[in-house]
Amino acid sequence: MLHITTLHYLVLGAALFLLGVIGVLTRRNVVVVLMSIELILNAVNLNLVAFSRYWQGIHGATALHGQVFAIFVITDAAAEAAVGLGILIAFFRNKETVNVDEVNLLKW
Amino acid sequence: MTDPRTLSLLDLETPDKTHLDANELVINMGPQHPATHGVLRVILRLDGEKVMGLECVIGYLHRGVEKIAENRTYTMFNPYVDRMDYVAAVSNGLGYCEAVEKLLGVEAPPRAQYIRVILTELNRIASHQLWLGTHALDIGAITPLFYTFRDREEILKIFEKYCGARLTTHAFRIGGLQYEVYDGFEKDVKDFVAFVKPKIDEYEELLTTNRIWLERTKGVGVISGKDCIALGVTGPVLRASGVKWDLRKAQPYANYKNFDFDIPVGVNGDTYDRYIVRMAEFRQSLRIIEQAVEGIPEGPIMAKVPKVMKPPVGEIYHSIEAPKGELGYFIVSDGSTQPYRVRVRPPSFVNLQALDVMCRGQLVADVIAVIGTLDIVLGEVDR
Amino acid sequence: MHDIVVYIQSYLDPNVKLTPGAAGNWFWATVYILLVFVGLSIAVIAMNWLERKILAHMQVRLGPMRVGPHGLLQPIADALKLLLKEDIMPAEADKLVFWVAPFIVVLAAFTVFVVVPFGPTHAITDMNIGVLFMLGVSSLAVLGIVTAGWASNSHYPLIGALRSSAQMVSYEVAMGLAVVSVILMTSLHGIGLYGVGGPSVADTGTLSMIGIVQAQLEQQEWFIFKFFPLGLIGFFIFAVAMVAETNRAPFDLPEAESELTAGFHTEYSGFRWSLFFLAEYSAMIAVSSIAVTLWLGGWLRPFPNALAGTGWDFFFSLFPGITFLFLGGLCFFSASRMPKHAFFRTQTIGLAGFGATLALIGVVLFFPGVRERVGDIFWFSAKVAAFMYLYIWYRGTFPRYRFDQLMRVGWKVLLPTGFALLILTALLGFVEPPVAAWLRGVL
Amino acid sequence: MNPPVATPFFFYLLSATVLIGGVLVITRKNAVHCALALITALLAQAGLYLMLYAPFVAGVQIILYAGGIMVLFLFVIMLISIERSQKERQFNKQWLIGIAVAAALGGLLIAVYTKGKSLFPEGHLTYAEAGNTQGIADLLYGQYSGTYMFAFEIASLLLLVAIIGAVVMAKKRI
Repeated sequence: MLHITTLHYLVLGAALFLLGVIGVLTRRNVVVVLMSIELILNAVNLNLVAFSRYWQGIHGATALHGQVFAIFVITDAAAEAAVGLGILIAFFRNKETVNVDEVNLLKW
Repeated sequence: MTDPRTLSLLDLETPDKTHLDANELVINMGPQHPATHGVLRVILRLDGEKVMGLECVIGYLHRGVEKIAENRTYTMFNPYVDRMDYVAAVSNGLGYCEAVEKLLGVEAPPRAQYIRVILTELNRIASHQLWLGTHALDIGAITPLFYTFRDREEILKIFEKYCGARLTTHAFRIGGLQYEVYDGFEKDVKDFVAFVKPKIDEYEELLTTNRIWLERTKGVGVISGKDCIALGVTGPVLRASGVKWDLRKAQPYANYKNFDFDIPVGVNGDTYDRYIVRMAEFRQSLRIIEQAVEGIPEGPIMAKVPKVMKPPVGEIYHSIEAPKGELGYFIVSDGSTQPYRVRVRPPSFVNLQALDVMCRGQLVADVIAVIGTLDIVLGEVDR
Repeated sequence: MHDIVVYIQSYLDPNVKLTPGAAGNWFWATVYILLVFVGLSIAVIAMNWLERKILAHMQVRLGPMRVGPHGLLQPIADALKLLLKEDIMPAEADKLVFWVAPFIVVLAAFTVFVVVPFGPTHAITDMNIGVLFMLGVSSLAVLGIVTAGWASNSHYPLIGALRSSAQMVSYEVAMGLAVVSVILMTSLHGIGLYGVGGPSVADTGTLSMIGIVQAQLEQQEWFIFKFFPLGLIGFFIFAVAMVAETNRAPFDLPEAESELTAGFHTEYSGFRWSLFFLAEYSAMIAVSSIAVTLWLGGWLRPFPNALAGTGWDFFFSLFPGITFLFLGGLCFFSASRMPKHAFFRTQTIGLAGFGATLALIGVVLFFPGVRERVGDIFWFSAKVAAFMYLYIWYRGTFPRYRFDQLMRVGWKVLLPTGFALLILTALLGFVEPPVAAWLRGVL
Repeated sequence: MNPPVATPFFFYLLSATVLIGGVLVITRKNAVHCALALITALLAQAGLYLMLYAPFVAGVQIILYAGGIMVLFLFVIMLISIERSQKERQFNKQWLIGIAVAAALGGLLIAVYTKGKSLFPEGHLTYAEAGNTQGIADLLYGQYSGTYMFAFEIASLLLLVAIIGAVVMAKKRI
């Protein structure tokens, strides 16, 4: 039977990361851009947890630093989503659009 | 933030912005809305959930009762008035009969007067019970509805035994009563009073000190006594705002001056006070019934009225205290068998005008509570 | 073949003290999943009937009386009707999302039961993150509700859905705080290692549902009485939040029919609507199970420590059988009071047959082998049933909150209380052991 | 403890779900569909965490990401009207450059992973999830081993700032 190794997870993480990057760079809708950022963060999380498992194999079950980092990343994602969506609402209220390429003013 | 009261009421242009910064949103409530007690349509102007103003659109139940009166004899029109406020048909009949009696210059004999008072007060209790059940249901308490309908049933049974009808009773005739009371009427009424007294405590137990009920009704739909008078609001709504005005005391009709009862008044004029006032009116009505049933005199039940009624040329305005407020009849006679004009002053119609004042600055959910607390019957509003 | 038999029997060994999931036994895990699914469906059907009957009797009505004796077959008739009803989809609805939304809600409501412990071994599995899993999965129901309201492409469902999700998200916070205070309690004078996982270090708590109940057994008190009145306050916060979480009266604003017709499921009908119904009731059972597990000692019978011993064990193990016999007797009594008319003959026989079935189950529950194994399931179900009764009772007596009041209760009353509770629990847990030791020294 | 079963099957199933979800997120027109696809991807990822013996992270993923953050997203999508933005062009003018950059990045990652394959041998794990939650808690608040206690407190500060920031941004009238 084929074994699933850390590398499998890393490749999956990389693919997810690239999807996120494409989304951020190409989409116009701010909400989708924010969601793509979530994809990127999740790819990072996947890598962190996979590394944590690898590290556990070497240093024993209590070497959970990767997972702790993943939790920090999730916290950060929550903060980012809250502020990002807050900005989005303020922006939508003033310009009535959710497209990134129409955000071309520093103030209004 | 501008005071919503300063905004023009009829300014109802729909802003077609639906985004977050929309200044106001116009929504339509009814006529097919479960909480508008029939076919009332309310156009609400909202800022978020806050009511900036509202307009009532009525007339969905208009049947032209006043116009019908012009083509019927005085006697023939009598059953029609039952169909206005169909939950308080007896009161409507009382007001009409007394108005015509005044026009004719006759007076119902004392025995008829007593029986009229008993039936009218029973009807007031029935009307208030229906109000309580539906009002509580609007606020989300489902159980009081079943309790009140259970007890209202006993009143309707008495009506049915007396005149054969339960809802649109046509109980009174011009000049007195058509039917003598049935055997055991006094006992039935006494039994009912004894039966319903603990039940009213039961309603109060469910609601009066219920925390959620207090939160939903206290400070909701406040109207001052001054505003009430300015708008012509009468009945329990006026009394809950602290104005001690009850036509049974102020301009005694029938023989209310023979009975000893209090006029319950409120202080704050909010929905809770209106609830309290009506709950107290239950008890006062029971007091009146107790006194009346003890003192029914013997004698005839019908005054001497001509077979063909031709009241002298003239006009009359007579009003009574219906369960919902001042119910007035303005009748113009041209000396023929048919009235020249009948104009009804329905309490629900006038009280409904206060809805806007009471709802401004409140939340949408409160509009439903306020419509409930006004105790309107659309049959009476539209006539 | 032999291997399979051995595999199946390996779990029947009375020495096995694990749930099938934790033991890694696929066969029994599947059986348990099916059992829980069937049991839950029956519970929802029974709850539907009981709610109608109890509410009706609170409101001086009779409730369903026509379909079957005392309306016993009414839920089945309703289910049939719902399944055969035309499935209406609004023309402007988002087809895919409209189709998926009810399934999200049902899946969230049913998945929760993976970790509900009906007994020390009677759970599908025991997870190291049990409570977290339950809260997390039950919070996924919000997604289904929001998408259902949005996909209907209609105003009332959308407003209902937004209200509903705002309400559920707000009350989840208070709920979480109450749960955390219980998790703190599990770590106190513990022996470590409750349930699966947990390093066997003293003073280590657990998130495992089975572990929480075992902690209550070790500490010899239900957490509702722990640090009186702190445990009680936590239970109260949870009990209020769980009613709001399941959108039931007096917090049933999303379904306030006087304002919003039917809330988020206004546009749903037939089978899909019945899925929402199913999800609502199983969510009620799920949150009640959390409350029972966390505060009321889960599957533990009353007084497991004070009234210990084989005699008492025997006494309490008779309860399930007695309950079923009582219910069967009730059915016979009702059957004897049925009108003696040919028209009612089938109904009378049906009711008597139902009573006989219940009595038969009751008799089976007296067998020694069965008696000992169903006691925990019985006590758990009985406690959950008490909560179900509370739900009906609330609905019969309370008016409905207004939306701003609801939010105020959630954020300004329950949340600060929850924080204070958490701090006080932690403080007491820190202070109590030395004080207790000192008291022991003094006395 | 029994060995885990059918690991490759579940891995490929879950990673396919994650990837399909991710593709749908960046291609769907309707933002609600995007959000639903993202939720599917996140839940599948929680499954992957479980396969990596990280149940606590999986639980946090479900409760915070799927149950919290995504509900926030859905809320905002429903608050802002999306009918108009659906009819518009979905991709910006630099989409070609964007994809080129992403492809370059992908090439880089492929290069790294093929070169560094030997760096990541198979992580043999024989223990189950036992003590995962307690272990994380130990790292966060342990009396002697709480390496991340300070960072954790700072994270709470970050959340506080985010709350205030979100309120300041989104509130109509302060």
